[in-house]
Amino acid sequence: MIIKYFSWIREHVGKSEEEINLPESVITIDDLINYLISENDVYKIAFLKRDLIKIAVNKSYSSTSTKINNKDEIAFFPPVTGG
Amino acid sequence: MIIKYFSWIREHVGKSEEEINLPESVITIDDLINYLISENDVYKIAFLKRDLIKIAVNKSYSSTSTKINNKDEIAFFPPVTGG
Amino acid sequence: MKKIESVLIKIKIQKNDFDVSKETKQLNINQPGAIVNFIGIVRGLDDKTNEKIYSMTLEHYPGMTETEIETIIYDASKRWKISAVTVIHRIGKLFSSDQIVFVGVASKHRQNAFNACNYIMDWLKTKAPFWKIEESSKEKKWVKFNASDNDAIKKWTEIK
Amino acid sequence: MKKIESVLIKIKIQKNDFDVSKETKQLNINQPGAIVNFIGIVRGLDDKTNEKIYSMTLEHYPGMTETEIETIIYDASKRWKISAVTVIHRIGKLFSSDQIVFVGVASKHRQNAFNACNYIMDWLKTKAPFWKIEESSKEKKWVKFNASDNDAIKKWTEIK
Repeated sequence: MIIKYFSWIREHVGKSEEEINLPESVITIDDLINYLISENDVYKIAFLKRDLIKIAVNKSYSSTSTKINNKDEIAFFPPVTGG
Repeated sequence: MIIKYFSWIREHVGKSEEEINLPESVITIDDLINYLISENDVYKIAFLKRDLIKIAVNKSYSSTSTKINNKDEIAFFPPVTGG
Repeated sequence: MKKIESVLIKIKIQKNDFDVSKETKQLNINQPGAIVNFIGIVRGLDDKTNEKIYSMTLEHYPGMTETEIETIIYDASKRWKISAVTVIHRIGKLFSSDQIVFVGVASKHRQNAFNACNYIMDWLKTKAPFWKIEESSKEKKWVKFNASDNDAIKKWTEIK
Repeated sequence: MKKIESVLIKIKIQKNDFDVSKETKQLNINQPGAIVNFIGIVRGLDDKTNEKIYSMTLEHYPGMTETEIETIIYDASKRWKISAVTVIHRIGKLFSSDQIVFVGVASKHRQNAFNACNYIMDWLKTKAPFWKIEESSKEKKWVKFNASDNDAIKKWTEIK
């Protein structure tokens, strides 16, 4: 699975993209966030304002309850500020 | 008094502008229209759709009851169609 | 550009075409944030009869036109905070696809620019003394006032 | 330009500046009658702190940005009859007074062009994945989402 990070989330995680192998226990986006946080403290800081963070699965807006699989492209980013 | 005509009113009257000496009996725009019609038949045709015609006195929208004097510039024109 | 209260205003009635980029750049002063442009285009078909229009010719009432447009801009500036407005209206002979009118509004916030531009255009359509004659292959005819333009201004008495 | 249903669509995410005249001319096809452009300008002062901003840098999510904007244009075309839409959004480093975003809409009737342009801009502000970092003399900071942009989209659920 490819995970992308943008804006200040990217800066906290320290990379814009990474590839991970999804553990079987991870079913939803929520599970994925919990898994990442358990792996490394940088995610704890990145996901501190968890309610604020926007999620995309395969470049479409999704929610924390969205089910994911190893072929998906996941992205985490703050509310958008373009225009 | 200068009177200006625009669009199809100008075409009916046959001129874009004329100078007349206001008779004493003419107090309002309504009087002026009646006076013009009494003078020449071209005005009868020009002012046939009288309710439709817009009036300006000294370049400001006015109504048929507006009082006028010999120093005013009067304009008669159809509803506008710019833009 | 002329200044009315705090709004920079430019009004031009001209035969020549206008350059939308140049006008946009001129509105981009004092940190506007948002610029909204309206550009009216000459249509090649009559809206009702679908008849092909070869050309149109516009006349106006010099002096009154400018005053009316200035009043409209002034009224818009009382309703929305705007920083600059440009209105250019062409006269004379125009052909299908020609640019005929430009209304550009600059503001700090986009909704003010959208509303003021829309408002100025609606009122220009019902108040500014311009008249169009349309030339098709068959005839020349004066364009009739469009009743929908009177409906358009109604929204400004409802929304604030 | 790409065509979705009967609407010609152009979406560009680019570092380079855009030319408003050129974009307007490209929208002037199939007898539109009306073209409405929105141009966003980089402001040199922070809206809340009034602090001077030296520059800003924009990043986005390639692929998702284009899809989101296309969806917004598609939704707009279901609500209003429009003939062509161009959206250009710049990325990279921009300075005060630079043009940042262009939304142009062509339609036969002006109210449709005004509404669709306004709608696309409002939704772009809340949905298109762009992020700005502002650089002042003191610091670099990520721009916070503006709550008023969430309020802006509410009007589209009220007016039809």
